[in-house]
Amino acid sequence: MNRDSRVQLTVNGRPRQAADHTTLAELVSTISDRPTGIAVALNNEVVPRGGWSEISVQDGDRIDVVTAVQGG
Amino acid sequence: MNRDSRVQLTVNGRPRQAADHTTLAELVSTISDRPTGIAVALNNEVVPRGGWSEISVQDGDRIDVVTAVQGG
Amino acid sequence: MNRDSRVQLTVNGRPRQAADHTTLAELVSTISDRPTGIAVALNNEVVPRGGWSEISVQDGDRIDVVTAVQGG
Amino acid sequence: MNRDSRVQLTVNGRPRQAADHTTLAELVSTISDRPTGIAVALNNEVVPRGGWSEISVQDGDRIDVVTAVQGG
Amino acid sequence: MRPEAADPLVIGDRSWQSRLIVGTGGAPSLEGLGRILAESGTELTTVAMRRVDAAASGSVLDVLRASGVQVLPNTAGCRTAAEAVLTAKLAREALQTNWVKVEVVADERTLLPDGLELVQACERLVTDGFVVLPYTNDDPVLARRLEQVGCAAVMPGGSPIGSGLGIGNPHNIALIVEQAGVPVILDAGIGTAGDAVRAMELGCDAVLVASAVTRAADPIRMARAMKLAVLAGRDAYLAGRISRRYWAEASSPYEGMLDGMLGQS
Amino acid sequence: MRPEAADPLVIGDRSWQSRLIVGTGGAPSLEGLGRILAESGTELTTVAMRRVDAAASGSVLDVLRASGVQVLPNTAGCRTAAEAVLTAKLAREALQTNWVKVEVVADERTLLPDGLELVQACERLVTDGFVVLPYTNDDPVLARRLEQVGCAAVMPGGSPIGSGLGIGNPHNIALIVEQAGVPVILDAGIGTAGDAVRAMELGCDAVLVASAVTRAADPIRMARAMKLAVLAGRDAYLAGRISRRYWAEASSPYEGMLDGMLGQS
Amino acid sequence: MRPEAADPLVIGDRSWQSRLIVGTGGAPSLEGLGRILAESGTELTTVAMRRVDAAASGSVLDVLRASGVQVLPNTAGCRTAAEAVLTAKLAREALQTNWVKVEVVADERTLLPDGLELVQACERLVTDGFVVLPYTNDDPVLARRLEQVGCAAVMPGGSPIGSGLGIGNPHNIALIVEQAGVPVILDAGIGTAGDAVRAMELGCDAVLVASAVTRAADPIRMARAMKLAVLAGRDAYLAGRISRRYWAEASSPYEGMLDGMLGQS
Amino acid sequence: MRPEAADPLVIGDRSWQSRLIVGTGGAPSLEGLGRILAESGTELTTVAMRRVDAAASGSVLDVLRASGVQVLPNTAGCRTAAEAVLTAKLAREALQTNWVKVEVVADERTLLPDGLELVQACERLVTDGFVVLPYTNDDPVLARRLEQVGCAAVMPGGSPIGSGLGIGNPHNIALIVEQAGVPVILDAGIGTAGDAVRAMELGCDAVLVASAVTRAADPIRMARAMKLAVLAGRDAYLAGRISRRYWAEASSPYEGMLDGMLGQS
Repeated sequence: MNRDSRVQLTVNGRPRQAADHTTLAELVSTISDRPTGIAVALNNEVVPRGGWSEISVQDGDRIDVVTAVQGG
Repeated sequence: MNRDSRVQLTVNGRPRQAADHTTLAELVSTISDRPTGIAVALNNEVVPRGGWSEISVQDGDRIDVVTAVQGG
Repeated sequence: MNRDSRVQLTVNGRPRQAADHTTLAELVSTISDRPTGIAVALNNEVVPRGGWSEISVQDGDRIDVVTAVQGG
Repeated sequence: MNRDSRVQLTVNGRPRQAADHTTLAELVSTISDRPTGIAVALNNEVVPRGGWSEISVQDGDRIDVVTAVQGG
Repeated sequence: MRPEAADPLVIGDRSWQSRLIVGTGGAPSLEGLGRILAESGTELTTVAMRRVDAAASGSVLDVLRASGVQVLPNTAGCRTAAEAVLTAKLAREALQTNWVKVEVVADERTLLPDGLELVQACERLVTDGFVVLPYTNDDPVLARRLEQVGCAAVMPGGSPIGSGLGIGNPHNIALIVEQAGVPVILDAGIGTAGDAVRAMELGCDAVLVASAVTRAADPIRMARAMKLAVLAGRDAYLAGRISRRYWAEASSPYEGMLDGMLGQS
Repeated sequence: MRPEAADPLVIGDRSWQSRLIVGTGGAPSLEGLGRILAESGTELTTVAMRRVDAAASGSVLDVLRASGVQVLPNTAGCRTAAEAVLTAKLAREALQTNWVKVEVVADERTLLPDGLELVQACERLVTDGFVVLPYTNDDPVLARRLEQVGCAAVMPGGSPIGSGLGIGNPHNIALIVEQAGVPVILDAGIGTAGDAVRAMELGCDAVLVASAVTRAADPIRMARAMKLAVLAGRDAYLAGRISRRYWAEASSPYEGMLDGMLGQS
Repeated sequence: MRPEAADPLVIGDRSWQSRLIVGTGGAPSLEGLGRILAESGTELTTVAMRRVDAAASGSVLDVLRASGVQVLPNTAGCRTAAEAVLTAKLAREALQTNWVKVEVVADERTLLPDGLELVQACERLVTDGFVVLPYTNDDPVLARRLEQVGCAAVMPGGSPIGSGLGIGNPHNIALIVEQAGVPVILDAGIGTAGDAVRAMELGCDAVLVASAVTRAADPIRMARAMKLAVLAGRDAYLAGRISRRYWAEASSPYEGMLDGMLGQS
Repeated sequence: MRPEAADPLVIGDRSWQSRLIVGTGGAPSLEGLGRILAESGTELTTVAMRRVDAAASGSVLDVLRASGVQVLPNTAGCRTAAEAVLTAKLAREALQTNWVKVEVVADERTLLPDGLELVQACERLVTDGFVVLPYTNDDPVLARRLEQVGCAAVMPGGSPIGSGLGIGNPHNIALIVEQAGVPVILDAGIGTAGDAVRAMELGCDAVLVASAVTRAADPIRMARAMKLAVLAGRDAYLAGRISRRYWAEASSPYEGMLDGMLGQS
């Protein structure tokens, strides 16, 4: 039963579990606390920052949290 | 009446008239007498030499008779 | 007699006559009035400015008066 | 006395003793038996092959015996 | 009387005084990067997009903000049009800019652009409202195609990224410049200041350097060298060089020579 | 923090901040020459010695005095050691300087130096107390010989005077630089700013330009281009360029790539 | 002991002793063409396809038949994939060969290939059973793509057709050779024998020349020059050249020198 | 109809069919040398003069005699005119030839000729009845001086001996060829066949190679490559290459194109 309440995700390429009903905003906050400079792709679609708190992750979701680094 | 028996063609890019029922073979013979080295496109489709005598030109047809020249 | 009192010179590559006893200083003054920037060769030897008034030209002398020009 | 009958030479850059009255021809024969392709310098002057048997080495002489090698 | 002031680099609706774009890759440290950017005088710099590394301390974005340099995200590392498009969209969201330098490379050994994928990526990004600056090869035909699909500039490579081989085919770069209706930015392969001057003398509008500066023995000094090189090359291009001659041409006059003075006199 | 200040060009007992020497030949007018010199930032400039032309209005010497630029007389046009020695002595008397750029050329078509006459002229002038800067070819052996006879610098030509062909044999210039115990000044053949950068990147201590500037379509702008080019080249030389690689080397990291996101996910 | 005999050029299921392909374009006359072909030793030559000109006397095909040289039709002049495909099919019908050199050029000034159209044309022709040899640019990525769609060889241009500029970017040609699983034929831009040698030394499998021979002052002699050049370049490539050294390396021994003989003795 | 037959290399009162001179230095063995000479087709080859080494087995002279190749002694290793003169005289005595290739080098790192010593040596040897072929640098003025003192040919180096750097300054070689009244033989620096072709295309009358052949991975094959290269370069020079064009020039005709067939029809 406890088990049912968790979802299996792929976050930045690595497997990760999260509580059911976790929002994207909650998930991102565990990865970065930068207020800007971050973008999120949910299953290869960009989710604007404004939508992070309205979307809950689902089992099997693939989430990528990216930022700018030196390059090019 | 005579006029009805003639068709209007474009042969090697130039307008030309021909008698109705003229075959490709007949038309080609007026342009080149080479037994080989010639190919014909009828409305942008290649017609093998074996088919020249079986196909009659029709009004509006575009015929190109090509060969190899120095080049490249 | 008049003739004896004149000398034949080559000044800057051109033939020229001058009165006997003419000094280098007098000769140079007919070519340039620059107080500096000029040098004189008398028969391919440099004569310092200080010596110009002490040397008189002699028949057959070759005098070159040179200065700096754009170049190089 | 035996000592007087020997001369001190420099042959091809190395010190060497030889009997007095040794000819160039005798000396060369100890170095090379090639009938051609050899030249000799005695104190930096070339001695033609024809003269080898007529010249005796003297104390202090410098003899170089050279030939062609791969090069250039 | 300050000609630079009258000669800005204009891409799309923006303009800059500096014609040097500095890539941030390869800088020894974030602090070093700040000094490089300052010394280079650049006003525009590229960054790559990568997954957040929780262990990273500091951010290149903080350096850029402090430097007052504008950021141009790239799609470095992408191998397909789809990857490049997604990366561009992530960059737009993260950095709040619709400008993107599009890179779609074909393999890791050469990092040369894949022309077919590149054109597709650019077409889609232009349609989606991006200001697109593609990293391309030195093929004039591909450069023209990229302009035709709406790119705001073209960025031909002089030689493979990071190779330092300079401009492998100046003739092709000249052909690209001649036909281009958008700015041409020489990208990739610059090894030293002379290469940057060469690019500008060929008529390029700007030069992008990264490794040539950040991996030089003295990056700060090389940053300044590149700043000066781009200015020198631009000036030389506009000044109109003398033509090449097979024989010599004296710069000193023949008149008034002392010939005849010596020997033959 | 202003590295130039710590990096003067030193020849004999003099030093300069600028590493650009501008020849005055070919300038469209004396007024134009003054502006060229000012824009170039040069501190040393060459003049030729010629018979006084009574018809000439104004003098290059007035321009140089007004510009505050030092004068370096040359022996342009001389074909023998004797002519060069006399010309140098006349220059010393006229300009009150014992510095001289020695030119002894072999023919008018190439204006290439005659090495044998040149060495003789330099030997005699050094003995006579001159500070001698010979215009030589790019032969490292001749350059060394000139240094051995006491020249204060060597001035190898990149290509024939006025040809604009740049540096024909960079390897030779590098060999000269490597062995030289006196400053090496690239003289002759410079066509555009890129050539000047190249010379400095090869390790030359200075560059002399004349026609490349004075005969450019816009001499003032080219003067500035050369000023910047010499600075850029010097900085690049001191900064230590990256080495050349056959293959590419990414400047963006591979870690954190979105690979696996698309298609294969 | 005759190495050529063991070193044929193999494309698809055919092989040749000669690695020189001669284009027939530009020959002064059909008779001259025959002599050029003979002197060049070529076994394969290109022709273009054009509408029959009733006024033409003689046919290039007669010359080729008499010469015993195989014919390779091209699609010269085509600007789109569709045109190239039709032209190839006409050639197949007229010449009874399924071999075709595919050219799809982007504009008349550069005659550079249009990569996107070229790939489409080649894909369709390969599917239709042709043995396809594409004229491409020197982009290694495009060359690889052409190989992937089934081309039997790749024919990168050294520089624009007829320009005589040689191999503009040897590095790119080397990259193409290194990766290629099909023969690489250097096509376009060859100006003289040295360019052909260079191509072969870079590892190309063959060279195609047309204007360089047919428009030379003495085409017959240049045909022979090219024949020899391709042989020389192939041999040099296989022989393995010495490496480049910054310093000299004596070929004569130091041992046994007469040093010490003079002066210092 | 065999043009070579009508185009001999003539130096002094001798002539040869082959324009390739092969130095014997660096050959792996005497037997290998014989095969190299045979494959190269050379008719003239250089040897150095050294003190007899009693331990040496066999002599290069035996190989040359067996090969029927003429011998040209050199003065390799000499550093002064006096050494070169003595070496030449020893060679004359040993080899019964008054031909000599004069080398007077300035240092061991570059092996570049010392122009001043070289001229002295050549003057003395010419006076002494030698047929003198000097190894010189690429200075046209020095080459002319050597001709003036009576040399039978001039042998400018392309780059340092054994460096394999090819022809560092083609412009200088072209200037030497243009003015020369004696044969010009490109000596030193050849690295591969392409360099030999280049030399001949510049108008040189012959090429000397040593290390490029003897130290190649496969010397026999490289010997043949050089033989072919010299023939190719000579032919190309005489054939008159096409001029270089910025734009393309079609080799296929525009008349009779199928344009209008597709799409727009």
